[in-house]
Amino acid sequence: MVEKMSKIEIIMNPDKFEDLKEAMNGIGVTGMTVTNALGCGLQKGHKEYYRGVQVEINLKQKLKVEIVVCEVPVETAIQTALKILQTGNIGDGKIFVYDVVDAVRIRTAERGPAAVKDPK
Amino acid sequence: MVEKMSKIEIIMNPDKFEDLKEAMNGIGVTGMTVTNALGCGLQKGHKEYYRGVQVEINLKQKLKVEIVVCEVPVETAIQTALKILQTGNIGDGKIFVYDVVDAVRIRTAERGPAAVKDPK
Amino acid sequence: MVEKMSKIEIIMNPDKFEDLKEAMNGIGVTGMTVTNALGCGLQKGHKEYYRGVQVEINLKQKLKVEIVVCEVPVETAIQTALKILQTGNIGDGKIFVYDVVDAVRIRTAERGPAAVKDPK
Amino acid sequence: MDTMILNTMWVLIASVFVFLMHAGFAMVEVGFTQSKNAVNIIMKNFVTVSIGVLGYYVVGYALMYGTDVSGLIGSDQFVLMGSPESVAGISFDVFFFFQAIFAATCATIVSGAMAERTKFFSYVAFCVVATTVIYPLIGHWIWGGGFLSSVVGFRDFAGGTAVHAVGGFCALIGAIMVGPRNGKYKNGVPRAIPGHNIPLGALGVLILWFGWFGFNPGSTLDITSPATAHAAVTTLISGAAATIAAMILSNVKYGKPDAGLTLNGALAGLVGITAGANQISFAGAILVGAVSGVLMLLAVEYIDTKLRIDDPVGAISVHGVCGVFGTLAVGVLSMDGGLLYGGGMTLLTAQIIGVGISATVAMGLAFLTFVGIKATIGLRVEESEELHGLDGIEHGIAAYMDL
Amino acid sequence: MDTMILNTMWVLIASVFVFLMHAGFAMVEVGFTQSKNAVNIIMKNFVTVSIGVLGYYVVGYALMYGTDVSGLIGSDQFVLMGSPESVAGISFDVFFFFQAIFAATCATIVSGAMAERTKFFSYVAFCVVATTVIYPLIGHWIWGGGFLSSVVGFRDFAGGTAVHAVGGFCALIGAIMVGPRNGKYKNGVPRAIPGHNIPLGALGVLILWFGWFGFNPGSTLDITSPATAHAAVTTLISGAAATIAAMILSNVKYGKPDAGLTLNGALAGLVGITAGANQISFAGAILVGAVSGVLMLLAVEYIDTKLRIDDPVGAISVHGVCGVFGTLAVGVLSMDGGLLYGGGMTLLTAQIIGVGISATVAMGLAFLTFVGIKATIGLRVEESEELHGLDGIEHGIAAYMDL
Amino acid sequence: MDTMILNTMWVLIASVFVFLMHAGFAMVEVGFTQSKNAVNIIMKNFVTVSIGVLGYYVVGYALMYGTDVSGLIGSDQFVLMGSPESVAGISFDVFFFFQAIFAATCATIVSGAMAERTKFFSYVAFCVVATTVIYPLIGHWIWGGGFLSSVVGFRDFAGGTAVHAVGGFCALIGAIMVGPRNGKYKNGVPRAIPGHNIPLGALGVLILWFGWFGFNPGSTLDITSPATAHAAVTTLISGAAATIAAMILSNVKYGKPDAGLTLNGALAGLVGITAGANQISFAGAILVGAVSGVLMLLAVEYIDTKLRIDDPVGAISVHGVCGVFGTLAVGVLSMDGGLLYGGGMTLLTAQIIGVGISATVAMGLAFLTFVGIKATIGLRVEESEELHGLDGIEHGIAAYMDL
Ligand SMILES: Nc1ncnc2c1ncn2[C@@H]1O[C@H](COP(=O)(O)OP(=O)(O)O)[C@@H](O)[C@H]1O
Ligand SMILES: Nc1ncnc2c1ncn2[C@@H]1O[C@H](COP(=O)(O)OP(=O)(O)O)[C@@H](O)[C@H]1O
Ligand SMILES: Nc1ncnc2c1ncn2[C@@H]1O[C@H](COP(=O)(O)OP(=O)(O)O)[C@@H](O)[C@H]1O
Repeated sequence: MVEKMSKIEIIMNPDKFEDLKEAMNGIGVTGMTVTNALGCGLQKGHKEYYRGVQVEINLKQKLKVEIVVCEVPVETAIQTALKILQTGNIGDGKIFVYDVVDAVRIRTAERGPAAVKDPK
Repeated sequence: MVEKMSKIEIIMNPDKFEDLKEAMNGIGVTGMTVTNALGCGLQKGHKEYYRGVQVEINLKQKLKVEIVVCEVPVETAIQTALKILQTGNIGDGKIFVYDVVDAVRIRTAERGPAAVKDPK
Repeated sequence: MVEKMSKIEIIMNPDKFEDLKEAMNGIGVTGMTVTNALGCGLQKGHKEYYRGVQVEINLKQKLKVEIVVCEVPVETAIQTALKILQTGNIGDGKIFVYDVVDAVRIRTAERGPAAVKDPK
Repeated sequence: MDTMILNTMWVLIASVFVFLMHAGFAMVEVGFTQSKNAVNIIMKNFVTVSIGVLGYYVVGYALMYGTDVSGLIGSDQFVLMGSPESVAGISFDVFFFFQAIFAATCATIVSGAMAERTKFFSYVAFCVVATTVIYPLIGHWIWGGGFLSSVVGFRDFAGGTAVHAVGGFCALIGAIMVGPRNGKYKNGVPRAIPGHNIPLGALGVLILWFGWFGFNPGSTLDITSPATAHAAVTTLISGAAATIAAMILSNVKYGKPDAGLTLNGALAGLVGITAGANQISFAGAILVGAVSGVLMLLAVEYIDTKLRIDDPVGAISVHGVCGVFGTLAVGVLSMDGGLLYGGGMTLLTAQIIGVGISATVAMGLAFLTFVGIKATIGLRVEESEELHGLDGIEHGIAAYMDL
Repeated sequence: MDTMILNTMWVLIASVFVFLMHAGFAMVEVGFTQSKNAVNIIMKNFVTVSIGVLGYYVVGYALMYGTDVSGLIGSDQFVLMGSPESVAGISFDVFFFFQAIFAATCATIVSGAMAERTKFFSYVAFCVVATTVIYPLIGHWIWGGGFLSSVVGFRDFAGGTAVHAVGGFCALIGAIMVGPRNGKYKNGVPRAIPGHNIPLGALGVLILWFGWFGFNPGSTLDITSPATAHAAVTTLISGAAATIAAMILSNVKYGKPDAGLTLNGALAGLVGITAGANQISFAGAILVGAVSGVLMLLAVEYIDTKLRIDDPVGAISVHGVCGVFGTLAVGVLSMDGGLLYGGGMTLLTAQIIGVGISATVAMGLAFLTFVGIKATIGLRVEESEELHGLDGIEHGIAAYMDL
Repeated sequence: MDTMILNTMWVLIASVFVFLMHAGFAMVEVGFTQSKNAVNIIMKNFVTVSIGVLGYYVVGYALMYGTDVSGLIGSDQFVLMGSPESVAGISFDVFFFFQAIFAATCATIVSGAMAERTKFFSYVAFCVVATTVIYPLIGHWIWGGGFLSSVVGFRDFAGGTAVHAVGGFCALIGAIMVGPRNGKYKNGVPRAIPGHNIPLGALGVLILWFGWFGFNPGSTLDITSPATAHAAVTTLISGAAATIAAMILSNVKYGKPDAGLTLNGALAGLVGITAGANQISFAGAILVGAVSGVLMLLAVEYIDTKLRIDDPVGAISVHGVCGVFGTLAVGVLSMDGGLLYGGGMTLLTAQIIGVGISATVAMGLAFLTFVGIKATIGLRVEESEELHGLDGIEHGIAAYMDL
């Protein structure tokens, strides 16, 4: 396990997802896992009403996109995501990076970076 | 990146979420990301029937709340969550803590702890 | 915190979940958290039509199963998952392993490995 | 004879329309509550239809339409024994069909207000009482030849009081006695517990509106009467006016057109016109609708924040408040004897007395019933059950599964 | 003439009610299966309606209602050519309308039992055969002047056998031949594969119930007959009794009122009363309903755990078992010639023979059809397709998307 | 007199069927768009019904059916003042009821094509104009005694032009003026933005089909006419043929039976037959249906990829294109004067003129209206609002919540 693996977690607005996916494919990302999430961040303080009752902080629909990378440098991925997602408005989202200790491609039982690389 | 960042992942019952959110805001948490999840833990062994067929372990609806913190000490956040969520019953949930290697605020491209802190 | 804790994240096809759950219970896993996710991996390039418009990469429904272990060796869990999930087809999924810094059982406020072990 | 067949056919068809209202109620209640209780609500609705119909068959019909005893109660035709061939100019079977489907509606109203925290079998018990005693008794006074119609001169065309106000006031008692949902009030301040499926709720409202075209026009039991067509139009435009009124008011008060209140607005207008759909003019119907929409919205807020009674779907405001208002409006706006049409105070007074007695008795009987239930099988689920949702624990199944 | 117009109108309206049953079937089948196959099920339902109607127009009607040949089959009016102006006292067009909508129902029943693993075009092929041959042939024997009614004296008022038992037994053969869903049985022990949307399933059941008020009362084709109103009431109370029976029994057996079985209960009661809705008394209807609810529940368990036939929505139990039971019940409970009404064994014997022949022939024809399909285009999807859901691979789209 | 009651009853019931179409439209539009805009769409549908009915009551009816002025416009009976007791052989109230429910349909069509990016109150403003001016004006020319029917000899049985083509062409203008949704086109290449709930969309289509049995057969206003039953059958089989045609063509073109296009196919067939449901033969109806299904599919593709107009639910193709086609088909296939039936070019010419004028005027008026709206309150939401969904920002609530 010489090559370090990292997980890049992008919390983003759902609408830009198609663009992000394309861009990520463009830089050689081989896969990603996407989850629906609700986020609250600096958009807080926003007051809403539901049937006349104040609802204070509204959770916004977000996508959580998880990408485990090794070959693709983390920095490339972050810059690519920034290019697509940055609009300058509150709610643009966040990126978090984590270490990945090990990876397995279930189909072949390959381990470590090999599990994440494109086998072709 | 002198200040260490951590992710606190809280698996909890959906109903206490409003309280948790408030409490977390109270201690200065600036954001969180929430996902619907299904959990099975020690509640296992519970037998159910669906149209007359036994269904063994039932997955319970849970929320997964992820909070990345740096300024707010992890311990404060854990204690706050415990105060709100502990009822003493099975199914109260779990908290897991992970290291975060890097963070990016997409709106401003700020990195590291600055990305997580309140810019105001 | 002498015993190291790890999170095993399995991205898998929804249909095998019952089998996986059983197998994991068999090796002493005490809990797991499951989320619906959409994945794209090497299944990319698949072309679809929606109302006559090409839709390029299709996201496939996946389950994300997260299991935090300490007693159960990570390797045992991985091998168990492989045994159940490997079919040799593209889309079988991936397993990622992460370090866990701390864990809390909310019900009892137990910390670290004790929070993950079966209290019985 | 021909007219009888015609009317029988009309009421049969109208009844079928009304039947679909149970799908409407189910969808509204499911949509405006949390997903973890959706199966429970569905089950309550199925039980309501089934028990309502059977209870009404065995006992309810007899108490409501059996031979009158001192203007108070019907006394024969239990299990429909000895029933005539025809009633009110239509076949008896169809008359019973229409009435039986109506009966279940009253209890359904209560299920919405007590949703998400009431024990399943406790609701079942209430449902039995409601469809065998409460509704038939008051129904007898209003429609079965009892004292409210024969002595007081009270008028309730299609059930603004008999069904909606009675249901709404039972709901009030039920919601008070079962208490608010966990987490609904914090230091006396209400919190929103949003419904989980607005599109399904909206479908429910439109289905209810559809069914109301059987409920109101069908209540003439007479397709040859111009009142039937008149009732269809008033039902249409009162609902429309209330929808718009609630939408505008919610926009003014809360800055945005609120979906929940707009949808409730439609129902408010439909309830509001029910008591007088046959005798209020078109312009009057628009007025009744608009006021109903406004009243409902204010009532929802008042009940929620001032009275601190937790009514997840707004049943008390929609059915109770607008049912009463609509009944009183007959006294003012009836083209036949209303205050504004030169009828003086006679009709209005009768309406006040009638709705007052009905609501009071409904509340009293509901109170006794719930006290009895509380003392025996209990009314409310365990806190942990409420927290985790009633579906898993009361029915062992989640409404939405993907595993 | 006037009566003809009246009856034409009634049957037209009843047909429209019946049409909505297709929405009911679609929602029930979607609700009680997994989300990954929801689009596939929707498509099957649309195809069923469309092919059903067209196939019946071109061939089916002729075989069913064309001039009888030796009590076995109709022989003219293909593509409705040479059809009369009126049939059975109503306009021919409306008669065809009613019958065509009925025809599609039979095939729909099969789609539920074979859901989640059958190839789309294989089902389409079966659907063509079902609506052009199987249903019209047996339908001819029962309703088209064929030997079952004219010689045997078999009675099936609204299709307890002609539609439901035939559909249910075709479903039995289909479910056996396509085999259980992957993962349904493990070492012979069944696993639950829960439906993904109970509220939608419940909506479907209530819509079906609504439509049944066209299906049963409409089958008199005669609004002037008291049997029409009678059938409406028996349909109502049989469904109610079955709902309660299934709920109580599920509570006793499994400790909780099971939602899936309670909902199926309602359908069981409706199927049960279909064959005799016009001639079974109200008390009899309650009995038929209650027994149907119980039978259905036991059948679901027996088929699932003992016979190990995988029927995701319970179609075999609901339509097959209760269809047969209801048909036999006519022999016992018919107020006109039933065993309990002093009619002796004549009618019961006719019912046994009729339902026996119908079910046997339905199974035989379904078997031949499926054998043919299996040998040509195949019956079952690939394992990986089943695993990933039919929606993506057969239709290229997921039912629920949020991206 | 008897016939009048009969017809009044029939039209009343047909109107109620048509009313449920609003639930159908709501579900179709919700199902075929994204979940983040579902509340907005629901609200638009409620507003359309309500405003449609009220606007038609106050102004629309008068312009459409008031005393004709030079074949151009109606001129009295505003707020229904001075309206007669009966019209067209049925009670006036029921006539109005039927017409008012129709009126709202026209605007609803537009809401689908402009979904997911139009300001709520801008749509409300358009809806007011559509139901008080555009629809009544053109409706007057076609049905209210105006020049298209009286001078040109144009025929539109149930609204293939008056409702569907007019709605569809308003939708065309609206969709062009509001522009495509963000992300719909990238370098001129369209992207799929899939709907979020196919089962709900399918339910909507089946409910619409149900309602269409009021829309078309009800349009005779005469149950004693054989055309009523005829229209029911043509509506059934045209829808069926179009469903199958669209399914097969989508399978041929895209390799899989496409759910969205198959469902749209059903609607295309229903729209296609609307103009001539009473006078096109059964075989003709199948032809009209099949061609409608094909045309719709080609139009969806052409509008989406060539014209680059973004129509999320396919309203322009379904209602506009098939509305026009169906209207022209009357000129060819009408059994009473159509080209193929020896009527020569007279009727076809009238149809071409009528549909041409109607579509042109509809587009012109829609254009003026949208220009006015754009200049005042604006037409389109902010980009960020569109991105986050209209629900949160325009209504402060999400359609689906589980927190
Ligand atoms: N500290 C945090 N931990 C976890 N998720 C966060 C955190 N802060 C923000 N998020 C996620 O990122 C999303 C965008 O955050 P937001 O504060 O609105 O953006 P910005 O930082 O640009 O103002 C939030 O909706 C939430 O899902
Ligand atoms: N080892 C684990 N890994 C991941 N998630 C877990 C684990 N153990 C428990 N969980 C999550 O925590 C939830 C609560 O766990 P549970 O065992 O019921 O609580 P307790 O530990 O208080 O008995 C579970 O439903 C599951 O989602
Ligand atoms: N680099 C990655 N980061 C995150 N998730 C991934 C990654 N690669 C694959 N996945 C997830 O794993 C699933 C299966 O991947 P896939 O490439 O189809 O399998 P295989 O590697 O066997 O070909 C994907 O649908 C996706 O959810």
